[in-house]
Amino acid sequence: MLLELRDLQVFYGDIHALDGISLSVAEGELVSVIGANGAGKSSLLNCLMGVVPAKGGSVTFAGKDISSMPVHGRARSGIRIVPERARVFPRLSVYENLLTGCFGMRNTIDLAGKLSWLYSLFPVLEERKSQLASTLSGGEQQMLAISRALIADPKLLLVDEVSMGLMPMLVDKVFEVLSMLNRDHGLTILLVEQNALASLGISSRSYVLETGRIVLEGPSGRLLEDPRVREAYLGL
Amino acid sequence: MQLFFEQLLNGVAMGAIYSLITLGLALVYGVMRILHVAHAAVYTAGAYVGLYVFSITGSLLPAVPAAMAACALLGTAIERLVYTPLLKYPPFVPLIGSIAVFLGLEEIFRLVGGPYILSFPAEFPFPGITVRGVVISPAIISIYAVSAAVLLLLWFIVTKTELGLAMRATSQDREIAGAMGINSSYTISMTFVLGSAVAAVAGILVGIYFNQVYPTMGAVPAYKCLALIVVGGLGSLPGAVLASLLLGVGETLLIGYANIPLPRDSLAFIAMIAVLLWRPQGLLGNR
Amino acid sequence: MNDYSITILTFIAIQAIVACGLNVIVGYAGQISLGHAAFFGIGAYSSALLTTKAGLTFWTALPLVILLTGAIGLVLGMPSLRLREDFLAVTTIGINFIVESVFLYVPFFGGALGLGGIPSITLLGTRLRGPNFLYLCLAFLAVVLFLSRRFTRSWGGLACFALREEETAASSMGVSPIRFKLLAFVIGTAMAGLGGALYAHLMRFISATDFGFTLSVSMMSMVVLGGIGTLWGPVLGALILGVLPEVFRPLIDYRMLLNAAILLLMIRFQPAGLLGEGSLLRRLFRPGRDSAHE
Amino acid sequence: ADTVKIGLLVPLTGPAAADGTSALYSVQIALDQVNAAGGVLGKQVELVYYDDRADAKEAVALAHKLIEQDKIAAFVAGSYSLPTRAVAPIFQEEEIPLVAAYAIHPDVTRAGDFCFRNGFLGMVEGKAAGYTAHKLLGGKTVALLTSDNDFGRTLVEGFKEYASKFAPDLKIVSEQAYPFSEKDYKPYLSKIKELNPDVIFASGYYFQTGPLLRQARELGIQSKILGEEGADSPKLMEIAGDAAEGFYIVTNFDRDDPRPVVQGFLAEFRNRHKFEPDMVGASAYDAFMIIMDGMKTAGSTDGKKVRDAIAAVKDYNGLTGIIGGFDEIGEVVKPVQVQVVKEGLFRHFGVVTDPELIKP
Amino acid sequence: MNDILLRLEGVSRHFGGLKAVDDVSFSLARGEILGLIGPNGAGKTTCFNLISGVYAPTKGDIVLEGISTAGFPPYRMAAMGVGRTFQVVKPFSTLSVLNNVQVALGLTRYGSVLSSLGPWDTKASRNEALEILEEVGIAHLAGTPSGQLPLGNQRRLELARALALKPKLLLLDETFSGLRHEEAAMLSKLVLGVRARGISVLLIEHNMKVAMGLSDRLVVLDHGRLLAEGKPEDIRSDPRVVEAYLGKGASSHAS
Ligand SMILES: Nc1ncnc2c1ncn2[C@@H]1O[C@H](COP(=O)(O)OP(=O)(O)OP(=O)(O)O)[C@@H](O)[C@H]1O
Ligand SMILES: Nc1ncnc2c1ncn2[C@@H]1O[C@H](COP(=O)(O)OP(=O)(O)OP(=O)(O)O)[C@@H](O)[C@H]1O
Ligand SMILES: CC(C)C[C@H](N)C(=O)O
Ligand SMILES: [Mg+2]
Ligand SMILES: [Mg+2]
Repeated sequence: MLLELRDLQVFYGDIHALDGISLSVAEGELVSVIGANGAGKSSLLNCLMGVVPAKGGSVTFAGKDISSMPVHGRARSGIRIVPERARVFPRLSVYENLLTGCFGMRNTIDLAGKLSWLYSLFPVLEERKSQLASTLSGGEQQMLAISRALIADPKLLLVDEVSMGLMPMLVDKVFEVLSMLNRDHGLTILLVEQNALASLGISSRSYVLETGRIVLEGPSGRLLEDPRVREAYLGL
Repeated sequence: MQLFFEQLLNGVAMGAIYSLITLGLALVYGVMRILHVAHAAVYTAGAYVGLYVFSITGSLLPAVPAAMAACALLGTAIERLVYTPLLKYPPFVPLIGSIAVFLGLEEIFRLVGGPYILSFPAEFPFPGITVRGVVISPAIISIYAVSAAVLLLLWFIVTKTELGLAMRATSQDREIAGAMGINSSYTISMTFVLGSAVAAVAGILVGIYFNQVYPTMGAVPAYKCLALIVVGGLGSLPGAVLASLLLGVGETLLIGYANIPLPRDSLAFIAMIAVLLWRPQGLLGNR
Repeated sequence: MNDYSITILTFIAIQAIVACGLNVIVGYAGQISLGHAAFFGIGAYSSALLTTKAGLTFWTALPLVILLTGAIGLVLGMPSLRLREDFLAVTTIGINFIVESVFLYVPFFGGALGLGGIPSITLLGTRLRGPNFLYLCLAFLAVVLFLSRRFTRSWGGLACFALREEETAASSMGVSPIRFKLLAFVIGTAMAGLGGALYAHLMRFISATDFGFTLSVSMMSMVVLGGIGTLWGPVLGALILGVLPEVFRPLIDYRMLLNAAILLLMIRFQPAGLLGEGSLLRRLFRPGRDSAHE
Repeated sequence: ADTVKIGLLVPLTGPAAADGTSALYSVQIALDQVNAAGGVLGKQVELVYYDDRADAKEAVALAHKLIEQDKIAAFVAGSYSLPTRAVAPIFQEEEIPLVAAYAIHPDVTRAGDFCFRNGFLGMVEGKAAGYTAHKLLGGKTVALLTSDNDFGRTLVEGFKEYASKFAPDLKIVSEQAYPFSEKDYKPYLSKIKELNPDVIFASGYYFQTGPLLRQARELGIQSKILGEEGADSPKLMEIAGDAAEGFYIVTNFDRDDPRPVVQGFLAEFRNRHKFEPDMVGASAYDAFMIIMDGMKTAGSTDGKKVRDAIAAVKDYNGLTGIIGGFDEIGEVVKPVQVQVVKEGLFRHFGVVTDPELIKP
Repeated sequence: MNDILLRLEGVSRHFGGLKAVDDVSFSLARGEILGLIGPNGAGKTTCFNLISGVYAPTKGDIVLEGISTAGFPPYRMAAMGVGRTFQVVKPFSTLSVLNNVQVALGLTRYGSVLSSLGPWDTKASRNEALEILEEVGIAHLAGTPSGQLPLGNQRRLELARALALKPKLLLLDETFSGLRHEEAAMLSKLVLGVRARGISVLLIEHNMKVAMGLSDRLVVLDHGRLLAEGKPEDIRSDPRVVEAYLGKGASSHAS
C-alpha cells in the first residue's frame, strides 16, 4: 500500500470533522471519495497533505509514518494536492505559480518539456503566462491549480473537486488526463469529487463519506449499482 | 551649484540609509504582511552591538559581522516568539505585539546601555575625496559603497534565487506554499535573518555617520520607514528603495531651498498621502 | 479614595471614551486607524480655543467641539474609502503626525508653547474638581457606551459589520461603503472629540505632544487588548493600561519594560482580546453564548 | 512625621532620561549633604521621587500622589517645561512651595506665589545669548537655528527681542527650526554656509547641538557657534569631538567658579558617578537647597512660611551663582554664565550681569 | 413574454488589452430563467459584475426596467432589485449564518443614515431570515459562523442572502457547483419556485443537467462575444457550441 490511514481524527475546535477514517490506496490505484456537503472530504485531503492537523490516528506513506511530518516534507516526498477552490497564489503570475509547483526541483525535472505539455493541455495558461493569477476566471484558476500539482511528477496526487468551475469539455479532458496518468504512468490518485458519475467512472475503488465516517466502500462499479448512491449522487 | 551638489550627495546618503532600514520592513511585509515596527529596535540593537564590539576590539572588522549575527538572531526570535503565533489574527494584533516589542527593547537598551547618547568614534581608513571643490567625506563614501553592495546582494537573492519565489508564495498562502514543498517557516526565518542583518549594517552606519548611539534612536525610523514602504508599494523592494532615495533627496533639497512651514518628519507623511491619493497602490506596487 | 487615584481614574475614564470611539471605527467598521490621537487632540484644541478665545463656556462649546471633530473626521476619513488595510493604517499614522505638527507649528494653536489658561468646568455654579470631575467623565462614558451599543444594534451597525468582513458582498447587499464607513468614522471621531474636550479642561493646559502617535498606539492597544469589536473591551483595555504603570511605579527603572512585557504577553496569549471571542474571561462568564455581534 | 518629605519629579525613562538622571543624582548629593549636617529643623530629610517621563499627564497624576499620599512639604520640579507647567497650578492650589530647577517656560512661575524658578526664564537666557553674540563675540550677523519645541522657540524669541530692543545693528540673516528628533543638520547648515554669518545661535539640546557642531565643521563653516543651557552636557564633547572646540554657551552653571560649594559639588559628583556633572544637575541641586534654606530661615516646614522665606532670599550662595533674590513673580535674579569649550571642557568665558537683561 | 426586465446593449469591458466582454447584447424578460454559459474565461462572471455594478462597462449600456444603469455602484443596483451570488463565495465570515442573511434583509434601511438607525436584531428579522435559510436547507446551521461552513453550504448561504434582498432579478454564479445531485435537485426546485413568484433569474452554470433543465433560454459567450442564443435543445446541438464548449462527450453532461 502506498498510502494507509488508520483511525484518523480531525477536529476544528469542537467540531468533529473526521471520526475514525481508515482507508488505503495501493500504488498505481485511482481511488475516489464521494460524500455530501460537510461530510469531511476536503478535511480528509487537507489532513493527508498536512495542512490540517490530525488529532489522532496514523498516516503511512510509502511505508513511512508521516503523521508528524510537516506539510513541506510531505510535498517533498512526492505528495501534491489540487486544493478545493484552486487556491492559486493570487499575486504571483501564472508562470510563477507553475514554478512553485516544482519548488526545489527545477533542475531535476524537464521543466521546458513539462511546461509545453501543460500548455498544450490548457492553452489559455500560455496565453496568460504573465497575468496575475487573481485576475484569472474561476475555471482558469482551476486549470492552473491542476498544472501546478502535475508539474513535478508527484507520486500521489490528491484532487479536491477539480471539476468545479470547469466547462464540460474540460471536465472530460481533465478526467481523461487523470486516468491516462494513472493508467500509463502509474500515478496514484485520491480523488474527491461531486461529479460522482465521472469519478466513479474512472476510479477502481471508492469510498462514501458521511458526517466524518466512511459508510460505504468497494469497487466503483459496485457502488454505481448501489441504490443509495444512485439516488443521492447520480440522480438515477 | 557647489552647494547643490553637496546637498544632493548628502540627500542620497540619507536616502541610502533609509533604504537599508526600509528594505527589512519591506521584506518582512512581503512575506508576512506584518508592519514590523520592532525592526527599528533591531536596527538600534545593531548599532549597540556594533559599538560594543568596536569598543572592545577597536576595529569594525569584527564589529559589523557580530552586529549582523546578533540582529539576525534577534529578528528571528521576534518572528518565532511573537509574529508566527499571531499570524492568523487580523493584522493589527501582530502590529500591537510588534509595538510592544519595540517599546520593550528600547527600555532594555536604556537599562543596559544607559540613557545617554554614546559616541561611535570609528574612523574610516581612507581619506575623503574632493571633486571640483565638493568634499565627499569618507563616511559618505562608505555609506554609498556599503548600501550599493547590500542592495545588489539583496536584489540578487530575492530575484535570482528560489528563496525570493518562496518568500512571495509563503506570503500569499502559507499552507499551499507548504503543500508545494516550500518550507515556509524556514523561508520566513531567512527573511528575518536577511532584513535584520541589513538593519544592523544601517544601525552601524548611522551610528558612525552621526556619531551617536542611544536607546531611542529607532523612534523616528520606526514610523517614517512605514511611510516609505507604503509609498513604495507595500512589499515591493524596488519601490522601497526608490521611495527612500526620493525622500532622502527631497527632504534635503526642500529644507535647503524652501522654507517649509512643517517639520521634516511630517514631510514623509504628506508626500505619502499625496502619492496614495494619486496611486492608491504606491509607486511600484501592484494591486 | 484619594486625589491621586481619582486623577488616575479620571484619565482612564477619558481614555475609555476615546477608545470606545476608536472601537467604532476599528472594531465595528474594520477600518484600521492608528491616528486616533489626532482627533482627541482636535477635540481638546477646539474646546480650548472656543473657551479661551471665543469666550464660550465648556457646555456651550461642547456641541460645537463634537460637531467640529466629527466633521474633520468626515473629511480625514475620506482616504479610507480608497485605501485598504495596511495602506490605511499607515496613512492614519501620517494624519496623526501632520495634525500634531500643525498644532506645533501654527501660532494660532499656541505653537510649541501649547495653550494654557483653559477654564475649568462649572456645573450648577460649582467648579468641578476631583471626584466631581470623575463623575462627569463617567457620566459621559456611560453615554458613549449607550450610543455604542445602540449603534451595534442598528442596521447601520450591521452594515458596518458586513463591510468589515467583505466589502464587495456588502455592497451587493445594498450597503454603500462610502456612507457607512464615513458614518463610523464620524461617530468614532466625535467620541474622540468629546474625550479631548474633557481632557483639555481637566489639564487646563495642552500642547501638541500630548496627542502624538504614541497615544494613538496606546489607544489601539486598549481596544485590541480589551477585545476589539466588543462593547466593554475598550473600557477594560483603558483600565488595564491605565492601572498597570501605576502598579509598576515603585519599580521605577523597570517600570516601562514590565509594562511593555505585559502588553506583549497579553497580546500573545489572548490575541482576540480579554473579552474577545474565545477568550478566557468570556469563557468564564458567558459559557455557551453564540454569535459574534455586539 | 519625624522626617521632612521633599517631592521630586524627574524624567528617568523616555527621551529625556539622561537629564532626569543627572538631576536626580545631584539632588541626592544635596540630600546627603543636608542629612549629614543633621537635616533640617532637627529632622532628617526624605526625598520622594517619581519618574514622569517628561509627560504632562503622568506628572499631573504624580503631583497628586506626592501631595495626597506622600504628604510632601515642598516640591522640586526636576523636569522639562512641559510637565512642570502642568503641575505648577496643583502645588499652588495646595500651597506647597515649588522650585523649578531648569524648566524655562513662563507659565511655571505665573501659576502663583508658591512657584519659584532657579533656572532662567527662556526670554532671559535668550536675551543673554543675544548680548553674548553681539557684545562678547562681536557679531554683526547671526543665523538662528533652533530645536522646534517650547524650549528652543522661547530662547529664540528672547534673542530676537534683544536684537530689536538693544542692538539695531545686529542682523538676523536666517531663522530655521528643526524637529526634535532631527539627526541630519546638513540641509539647514548648507543654507547658513552660503550666508556666512559671524555667529550661529544654535538653541537646542546637547544631542542636537552636538551633531550640529560636528556637521557644521565638516561642511567647513567658520562662523562662531553659540549654544545655551541645553547644550550644557559633557555628552556634547563626546558627540562633537574636536568640533566642540571654541563652542560657546550661555548657561546656569560656571564650572570654574572657585567657591567651595561649586568645587565641592564637582568633586563629589565625579566621585560618585562615572560622568561629568552638568547644568541640569547643578540647577536641581540648587532648587533643593533653596527649599532647605527657606525651611531653616522660616524655622518651620509650613508651606506659607517657607514660601515667604524663599521669596525673601537675598544674596544666597548657590551652586549656580550668587542668587540676588526672587522677583514678585518668583523668577530668580542672577547673572547668566557664558562658557566656552577648551580642550574638551566647558571653561569660564564671561558673565552677563546687565540688570536690564537679566531682570525677568 | 415581451416585458423586458434587463437589456445589455453592446456592452464591453476591457482589462488593459484584454477584452473580457466584447460588444455583448441580450435581454431578459420578466419571469424568465436565462442561462449564461460558455467556456472558462468567456466573460460570464464579468457580465455579472457589470450587471450588478461591481464593474462599469467600458462601452455600451445596461438597462434595467427602462433605466440606464451603466456605472451605478453595486449598492444602487441592489436597491434597484438585483440580487446576486458570487462564484468565489464571499461570506461575512465571523458573522453567523443567520446574521449574514439579516444583512441582506436591511436593504431598504441602508438608503439613508436616518433610516439605518432602527434596530436590526428583531424577532421579525430573525424569523424572516430563518424562513429563507429553511428554504435553502441550512436553517439548522443558523448559529454557526459562516466562515466555518463547508463550501457547499456556503453556496447555499450565498443564495439565501440573494433571496433575502427580495430581488426582481436574481443572478446565480455557479451556485450549483460543488453540490451533489440530491442537493442540486433541491435547489433547482427552489429556483423554479422563485421564478413562479415572478422573479427573473440569470444563471451561470457548467453543470449542463442543471443549466439545460432550468433555463427557458440560453445565451452562450465565447471569448467575450456572444456565440449563440436560443432554446436549450437548439443550443445543445449547435455545432459551434459543441465545439467550443460542450465537447464531444456532450451527451454525458447534458443528459
Ligand atoms: N476551518 C474550519 N473551521 C471550522 N469548521 C470547519 C472548517 N473547515 C471545515 N469545517 C467543518 O468540518 C466539516 C467538514 O468540512 P469539509 O470542508 O471537509 O466538508 P466537505 O465534505 O469537503 O464539504 P463540501 O462538499 O461542501 O466541500 C464541516 O462540518 C465543516 O463545517
Ligand atoms: N481584473 C481583471 N484583470 C485582468 N483580466 C481579467 C480580470 N477579470 C477577469 N479577467 C479576464 O477576463 C476573462 C473573463 O473572465 P470571467 O471571470 O468573466 O470568466 P468566466 O466566463 O466567468 O469564466 P469561468 O467559467 O472560468 O468562471 C478571463 O480570461 C480573465 O482572465
Ligand atoms: C535640559 C534643559 C535644557 C531643559 C529645558 N530647559 C526645558 O525646559 O525644556
Ligand atoms: Mg470540500
Ligand atoms: Mg466565472
